[in-house]
Amino acid sequence: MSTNTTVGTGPISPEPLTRKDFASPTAIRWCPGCGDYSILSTMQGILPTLGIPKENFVFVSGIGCSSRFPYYMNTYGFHTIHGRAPAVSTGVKLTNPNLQVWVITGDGDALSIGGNHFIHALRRNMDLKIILFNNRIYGLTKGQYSPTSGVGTVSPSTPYGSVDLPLSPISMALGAEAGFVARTSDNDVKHMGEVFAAAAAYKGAALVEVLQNCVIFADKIHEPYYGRATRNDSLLYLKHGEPLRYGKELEKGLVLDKMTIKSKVGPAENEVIVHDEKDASGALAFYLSRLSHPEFPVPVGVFKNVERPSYYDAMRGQIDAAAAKNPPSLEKLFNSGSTWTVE
Amino acid sequence: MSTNTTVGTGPISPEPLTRKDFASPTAIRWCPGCGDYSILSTMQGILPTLGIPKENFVFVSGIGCSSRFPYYMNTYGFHTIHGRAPAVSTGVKLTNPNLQVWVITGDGDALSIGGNHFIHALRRNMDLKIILFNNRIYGLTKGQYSPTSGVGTVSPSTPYGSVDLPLSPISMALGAEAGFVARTSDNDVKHMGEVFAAAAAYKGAALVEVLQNCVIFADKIHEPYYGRATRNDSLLYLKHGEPLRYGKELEKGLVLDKMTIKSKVGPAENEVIVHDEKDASGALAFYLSRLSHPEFPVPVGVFKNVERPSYYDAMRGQIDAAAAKNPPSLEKLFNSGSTWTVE
Amino acid sequence: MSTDVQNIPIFPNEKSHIDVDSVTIRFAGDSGDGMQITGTQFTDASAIFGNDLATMPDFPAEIRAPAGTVAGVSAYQIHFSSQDIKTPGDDLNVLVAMNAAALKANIVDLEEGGILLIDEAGFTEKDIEKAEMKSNPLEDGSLAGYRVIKANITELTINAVKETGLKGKSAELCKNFFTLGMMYWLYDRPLNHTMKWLDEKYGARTKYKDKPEIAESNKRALTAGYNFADTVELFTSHYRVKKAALPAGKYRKVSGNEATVFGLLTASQKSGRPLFYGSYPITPASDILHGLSKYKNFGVITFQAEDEIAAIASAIGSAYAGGLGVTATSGPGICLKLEAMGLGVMTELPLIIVDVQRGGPSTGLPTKTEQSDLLMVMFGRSGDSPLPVLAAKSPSDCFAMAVEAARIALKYMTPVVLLSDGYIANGSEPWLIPDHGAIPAMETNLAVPVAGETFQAYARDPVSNARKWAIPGTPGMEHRIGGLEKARNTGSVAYDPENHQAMTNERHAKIAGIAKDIPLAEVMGDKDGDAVVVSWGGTFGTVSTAVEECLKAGLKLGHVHLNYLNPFPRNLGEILASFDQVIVPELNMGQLKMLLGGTFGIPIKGINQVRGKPFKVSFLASELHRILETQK
Amino acid sequence: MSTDVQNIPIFPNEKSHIDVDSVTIRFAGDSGDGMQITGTQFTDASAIFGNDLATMPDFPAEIRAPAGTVAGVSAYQIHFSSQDIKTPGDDLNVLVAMNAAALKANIVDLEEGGILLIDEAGFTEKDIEKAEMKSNPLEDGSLAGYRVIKANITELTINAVKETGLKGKSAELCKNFFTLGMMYWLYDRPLNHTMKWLDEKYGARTKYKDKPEIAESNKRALTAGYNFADTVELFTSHYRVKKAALPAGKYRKVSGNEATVFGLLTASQKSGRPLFYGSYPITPASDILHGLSKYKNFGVITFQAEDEIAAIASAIGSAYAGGLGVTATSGPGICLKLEAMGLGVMTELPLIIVDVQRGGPSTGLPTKTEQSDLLMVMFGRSGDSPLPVLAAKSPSDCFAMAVEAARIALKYMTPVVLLSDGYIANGSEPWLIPDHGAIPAMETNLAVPVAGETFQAYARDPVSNARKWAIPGTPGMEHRIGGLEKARNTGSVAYDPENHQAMTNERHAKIAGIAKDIPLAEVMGDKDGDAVVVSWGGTFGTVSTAVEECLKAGLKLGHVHLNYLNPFPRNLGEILASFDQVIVPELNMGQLKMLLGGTFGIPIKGINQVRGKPFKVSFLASELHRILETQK
Ligand SMILES: Cc1ncc(C[n+]2csc(CCOP(=O)(O)OP(=O)(O)O)c2C)c(N)n1
Ligand SMILES: Cc1ncc(C[n+]2csc(CCOP(=O)(O)OP(=O)(O)O)c2C)c(N)n1
Ligand code: SF4
Ligand code: SF4
Ligand SMILES: [Mg+2]
Ligand SMILES: [Mg+2]
Repeated sequence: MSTNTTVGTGPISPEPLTRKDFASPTAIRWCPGCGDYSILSTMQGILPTLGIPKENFVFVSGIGCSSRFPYYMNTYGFHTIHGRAPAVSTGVKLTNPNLQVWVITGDGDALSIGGNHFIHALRRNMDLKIILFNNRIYGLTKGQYSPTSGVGTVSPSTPYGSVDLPLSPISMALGAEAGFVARTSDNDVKHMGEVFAAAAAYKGAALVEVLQNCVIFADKIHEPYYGRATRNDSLLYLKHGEPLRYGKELEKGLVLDKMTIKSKVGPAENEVIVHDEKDASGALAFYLSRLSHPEFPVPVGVFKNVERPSYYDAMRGQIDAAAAKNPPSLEKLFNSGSTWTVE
Repeated sequence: MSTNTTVGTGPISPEPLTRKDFASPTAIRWCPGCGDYSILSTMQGILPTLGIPKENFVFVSGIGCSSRFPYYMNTYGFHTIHGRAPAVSTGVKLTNPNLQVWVITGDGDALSIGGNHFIHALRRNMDLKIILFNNRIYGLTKGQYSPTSGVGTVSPSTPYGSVDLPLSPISMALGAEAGFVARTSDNDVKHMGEVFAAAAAYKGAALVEVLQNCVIFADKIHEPYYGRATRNDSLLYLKHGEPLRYGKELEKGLVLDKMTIKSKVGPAENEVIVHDEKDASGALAFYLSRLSHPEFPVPVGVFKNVERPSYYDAMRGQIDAAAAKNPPSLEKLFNSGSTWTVE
Repeated sequence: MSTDVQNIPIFPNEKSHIDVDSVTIRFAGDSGDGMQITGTQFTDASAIFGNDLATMPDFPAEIRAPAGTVAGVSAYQIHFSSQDIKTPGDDLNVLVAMNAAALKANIVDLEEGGILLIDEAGFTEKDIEKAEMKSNPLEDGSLAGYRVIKANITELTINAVKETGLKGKSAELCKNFFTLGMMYWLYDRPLNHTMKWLDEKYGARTKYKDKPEIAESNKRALTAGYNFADTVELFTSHYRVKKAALPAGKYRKVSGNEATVFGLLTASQKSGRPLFYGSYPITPASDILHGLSKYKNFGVITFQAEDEIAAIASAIGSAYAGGLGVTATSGPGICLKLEAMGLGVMTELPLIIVDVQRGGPSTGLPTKTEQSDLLMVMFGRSGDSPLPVLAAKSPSDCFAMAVEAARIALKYMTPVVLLSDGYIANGSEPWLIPDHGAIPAMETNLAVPVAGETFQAYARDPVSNARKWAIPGTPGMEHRIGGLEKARNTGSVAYDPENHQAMTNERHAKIAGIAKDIPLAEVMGDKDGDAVVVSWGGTFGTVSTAVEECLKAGLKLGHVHLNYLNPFPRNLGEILASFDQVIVPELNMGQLKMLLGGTFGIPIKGINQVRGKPFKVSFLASELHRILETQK
Repeated sequence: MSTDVQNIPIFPNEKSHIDVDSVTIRFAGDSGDGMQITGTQFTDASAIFGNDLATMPDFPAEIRAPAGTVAGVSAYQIHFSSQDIKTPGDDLNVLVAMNAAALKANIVDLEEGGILLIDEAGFTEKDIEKAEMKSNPLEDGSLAGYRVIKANITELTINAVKETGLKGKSAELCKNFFTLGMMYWLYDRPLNHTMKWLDEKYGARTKYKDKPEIAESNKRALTAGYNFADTVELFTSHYRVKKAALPAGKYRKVSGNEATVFGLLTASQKSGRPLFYGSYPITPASDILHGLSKYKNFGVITFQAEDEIAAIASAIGSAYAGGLGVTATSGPGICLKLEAMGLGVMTELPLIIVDVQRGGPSTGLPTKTEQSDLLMVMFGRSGDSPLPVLAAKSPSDCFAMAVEAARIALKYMTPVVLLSDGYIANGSEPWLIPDHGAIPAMETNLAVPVAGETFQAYARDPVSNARKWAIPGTPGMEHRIGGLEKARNTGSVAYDPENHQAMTNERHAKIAGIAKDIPLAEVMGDKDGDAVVVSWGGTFGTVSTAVEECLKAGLKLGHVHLNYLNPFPRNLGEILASFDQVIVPELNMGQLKMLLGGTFGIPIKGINQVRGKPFKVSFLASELHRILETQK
């Protein structure tokens, strides 16, 4: 057998795919009004535009309400165990690079029990599209606080209010050397679609945090900044190479004062910091990930987008070189090292 | 029993402690020349200066050469299992806040198998002093590459060279909301002592990365930047409130160009960025953690040092308030809710 | 129990009270219909009235599965009686079905001729379709064998609460109380408890104070339901279930998870050790975390860890620092704790691991019950690493067993596993409130410095074989422990062959020795019968009830129930040897069977079921008959 | 084996060749003394010469424990023979001790009258002190019972290599080759193999090319040692161990871990499935990772994961994507893989989990061997989750068993556990190189789209009960799997009771059915003896040798060795029933005993040892005698 052991590469499907092709027969079991619905339909809308045969999409998830997602996509799907989706999908992708592997995870699944796999998948630049549904709560287990819940969150496990500082999935990912990091929200389908498309286009580990609403256990948790009413004043849409402006008439901007970022109304044009998603250090991206509402707007869009070799390509290079130099042979293998013959 | 259930608080020991008090009888089993020795002796030198009774020190470690450390300290010590030291020490500290708990870990122990506990201990601001021995290799298991090994590292598990990008323990910690983050090196005992003392003084989770040399499996790995010869030109000693200068005559400095940091020879005084370990966003600290040799100097010293309530204090507050309001009573407990009597 | 239904005449000629021993009712509706509240209210009323009872909720696996679908059905079963009962009942005497899906999912359990109360409003074409039924059961005659009582409860409710101003959806929401009222009439229960409860929950002194209509409308619905049943010719008669002759004293209702919480708090108070609870949420164990988090006034440290590994690791850390370290989870979480449990065994620290078992393997059936983690907790660690394993036999027994687990952990310096399961964890029963003063204080092995003596971390108590517990912060006892093999007495690291054998033997001897300190096994039923039935854990109620029935029916059966799985009671081998046959019914594929067979080297007959539910008494009884007949 | 030493006359009157059947030598010195190389060289020379042999290295737990201490002693034992042998030998005929600590740690194993070769340079006062000995054994007469041969090997070596320019420490480093030379003389081995090896390792075409003195000086040391032994009156005679009558063919030496690597590569080639190896380093399994990483030319994907959970999770992902997913670790790592193994059971994916067992519990004795993970891999998962368990019986058998594990995993769509242990993993023996062409291709269950048919992920093969393997990327077979209970055939999520029972039964039936497809157990020795000895895994060599000795000594014993622990060979029950007594020797506290007792309901006698070492044949033999006598 050849060493280029990629399996089951399907032909490009003849006629173009549509959203319908991705709707699975399974009855959806999220609560009415759950933010997960819009994420699902956005995904079903984007996939047909990627020019990838349907059989080459794989959705891998952990455990949680969000992780039920693969059941609702009519693609290959694997609902694994809690927190391990990035690790499982690593094996999927390394074994069959022709697949586009999407990891669906929640704030608990990715950042609590799954934190270690999350950071290592990003660090290795595994070619995975990780969509983190951040509802800042444990939905499936009925509402305990999560690593992204704010201090003081009252939940079944914290009746007196939580005391630990939340993680920012974005800061975390940047600290873990992620090459593509973005944020979007469940109530802005258009923006979500653009971000998903950008993640799909990235060669390597792409993290997308989706601000998602859990109507049952953390309803309106993101409302203060992403509510339709206030959105323009409290979200900052990141655009590469463009000034970091926000507000209804983009009248506000982020400006630099020594090493600190300030928000300023009516800044001079050249005063406003220009977004640079290509900054390899990720320092600006990290800085932006620290801005917190209400003092600052909440940045959404692509924080960082820096090319580097994906783990698979680097590994494949070694395999192919080795195979070319020394084709696989059990005969040679068994007889390697010192041997002797008994008559 | 009272609800203020802290246990085994020892009296302040009468006469002042000395280094000898902390030397354990156990024969030390590190390789001759291992960087761990100087860390051990620095620790034994610092503890007596902290004014804490010997019995209130606890050293908790995972598994690895570095994790043998507790056996060599004549204090309470717990050599736990691989990667779990931050979690074990969390229980130690929350149960007995009078203890000063030091976590001893390696780059594999803390960042590979233990990554998840590492980030959550930092995020929660558990009152732990985490000393990460970074030799950029798995020592105890005979030299496999670690999450801090550079790309291309040839090791028993990567004969063709490793392909994954290393983590920076400092960036990782900052991404995980750490409140105190510092770096020092095994060949600069004085600096190491100062940093350990600063970590000990911090109320909350303090991370110290020690650049440590493994003479057997990664000898001289840090030499290019921390070698005595070149050190002045390649290390940048961080000092709060002071300009970020380095070089033999401090002739070089870090200056800002738009949002990017440049290294400049002979910069103007006010041009040089001033270090601010109190910056709560940690943005400057993160930026500094991205500087890589040889293009930049390697910063050592305290990156970030920001006060915030420790997990224990916040939790204790809730417990004490609850107990004051409603003293513990099994009687009341059993009879809570609706009851009825059968004659 | 099905036997009682004989007492219910199918068509009595005039409305009257009819006395029955026991009744089993199941309230079933959509997750949104409040069936859990309805069931709980009926339970409390019956408890206060003085019946013995047992309950069993049945939640859907999803938070809010689509309304009207079978996946969304939530049910609550109560068995109440004038006799002493141990199970929530097999067949239902009454099924309340608020919609078509609820009917579809539950009708199988309704006894022949049983009462079926139906809200017609839940049987529209849309409901039938959502329930994936071919035809409308109210019309297709499929319900012929039951006493069907139909009413448009939703509409009746809306009318009943009109005057409070409540209308539409929010008015409809009161329909569960209307239904409850009807049931109260049918079984002759007073309304006052529920009235009081409504005031406490929604009344003037609650966060609903500016919504008085909520309490008011629910109360009206309740009364309206009661009166409706009384006036309309729906039921031909109503029933009376007399008080049960329970031991005198003060009672409350407890679920298994509540009882576990109480037990742990008690252990902390009685041992003077601070309770540290490190846990990661998981069904069906989360309620222990929720419960303990409320009792910060007891100084409990509840720590929601990042995962199960950190949860147990933190509990071990607490135990090392002098706390009563506890962690709880369910099967998948236990898998993740096994390595750290091994560390607990090696370091010989007092620790409690509670496993609220659920259906497996893997994620399996999260909301369903099973007993299939026994061998995992016994053997699921690297190396030979023995630890005590206890199992609670009923909701209230979780209290006693939690206290016992702590006693053993602290006295013998060892991790202890306490097995519960989804059935007893969520089920509830009356609990005779113990006199807290009568609960003995607990021994610990706290070390006290002896001048001039160097502390030996692994020197053992001559009787218990426990090592001493020297807590950080105690001057003069500084020492190091860890996961590498320990040298005898000193506890320093040792790799030599003799020492490893010796320490392995010591670890085994210590755990085996606990047998001297636990109750002997006792044989219930026929001590010299043809066979002995050996049960363990949460199946106690169903198995003992089944054995009693079989004895009545003339079978010669002994019954031994095990709360202690490791070590076994020291007389168990003897007992088993004294019977020709050993029969082990369990909710798994034969785990205690493996353990008994391997321990005593005897053949064993298993009765095994993994259906995510408790045994049915009738099933067990018939199996026992079958087995004993085939012997003849 | 000790029996052979009789052939060695204590003081023959003139130097001559004496023929002996078997000899056991242990080279012991400081970690820095190169004892592993010395041993390996002697082994290769003996292998090439044509002896049968078995070896056993013994590493210190630390990387570099302080030089001269007992903790720092590294040893390598070789048993070579003109007969067919299966063990590295019990008592030593020769012990080479390069320093005091090496003597202290190993002298217990030297037979009475055995040869003790000593480097006097390693017995300075400082060495005696570092070894924590009270007096100098060379002077205190404690070595009276042995044939002590002293020489200042270090000094001799320094002189021998002087001319190469090498001096001081680096000259000293050649002393192991000087010693090897002496041993070559004593056992009449040619030097040429080692000469060649030195050239290959340090010669002109290596990275040492500009350090010719290295190769040169080691060669000189080797020759010097040989000549020294020949000329000086050190040894009174030398010995000859004739070629063994091994089956004809081409041989090589393999260790268990090497053989596992070869087996996995073979399985990948024979199944046409890419080999994915996800692993996290751990002693003594790491060498499998190191080995496979070298064979990227076979398209092997080796992935050093962040932890054991990610390691197995990635292997499961690979299996899902059509790879041959493999992971390996030791006990502590298995603990962490158990949850994911459960996922593998539920999703029925082909997967191999190798457990190279070491001493436990917890971190235990990382570099020592044990068989104490059997029950963990059998039962250490939540719920009832059966999977096949195989165990290799010797270093070379790891090849056959790795291939077999893959065959079963792929044919039956199931995770398979392969048990190895530190002893066979690091030990080595001659391996008759198989004809790779003769190894059959492997069946897989790859699904092919059938037009118009909707794919049923859990439809089963009527014979094997395996489900189909539909690999992502295959058009028309898109489907979802996961850890929740699966519906029969369709594989969608299902919570209903009947389905859970049915699927649990199907999972059990599938694994149990594999019994039809594995070899029957065979009884070696006395088929109608008084007792049968049942062994498993790495103890095969010692147990069968012991049984053979007992048979010679007149005991009536049968012997069954198990490579398959789950399912058991289908005739096993029958065989056990045909003997009055079943004796199970194992390196744990009674795990197979538990499994056999629980499975067959019969009493079993255990011979148990946990000393971090293999059994001694002599110990087993005497135990067997004791047990059979007490029977009479
Ligand atoms: C090993 C294990 N531990 C715990 C659980 C229980 N559990 C399932 S999902 C979940 C958290 C889900 O939260 P999140 O990831 O935020 O997903 P969401 O439901 O909010 O979408 C937990 C604790 C589990 N299934 N497995
Ligand atoms: C569960 C588990 N997995 C793996 C190991 C093997 N192991 C011990 S230490 C170690 C890595 C040590 O590297 P590091 O943390 O960098 O410490 P160092 O030895 O370099 O100081 C590994 C993989 C183990 N002991 N336990
Ligand atoms: S519980 Fe929250 S997250 Fe889960 S389905 Fe319901 S709304 Fe969505
Ligand atoms: S292997 Fe490296 S890290 Fe370990 S003790 Fe030796 S030198 Fe130190
Ligand atoms: Mg969530
Ligand atoms: Mg390291």
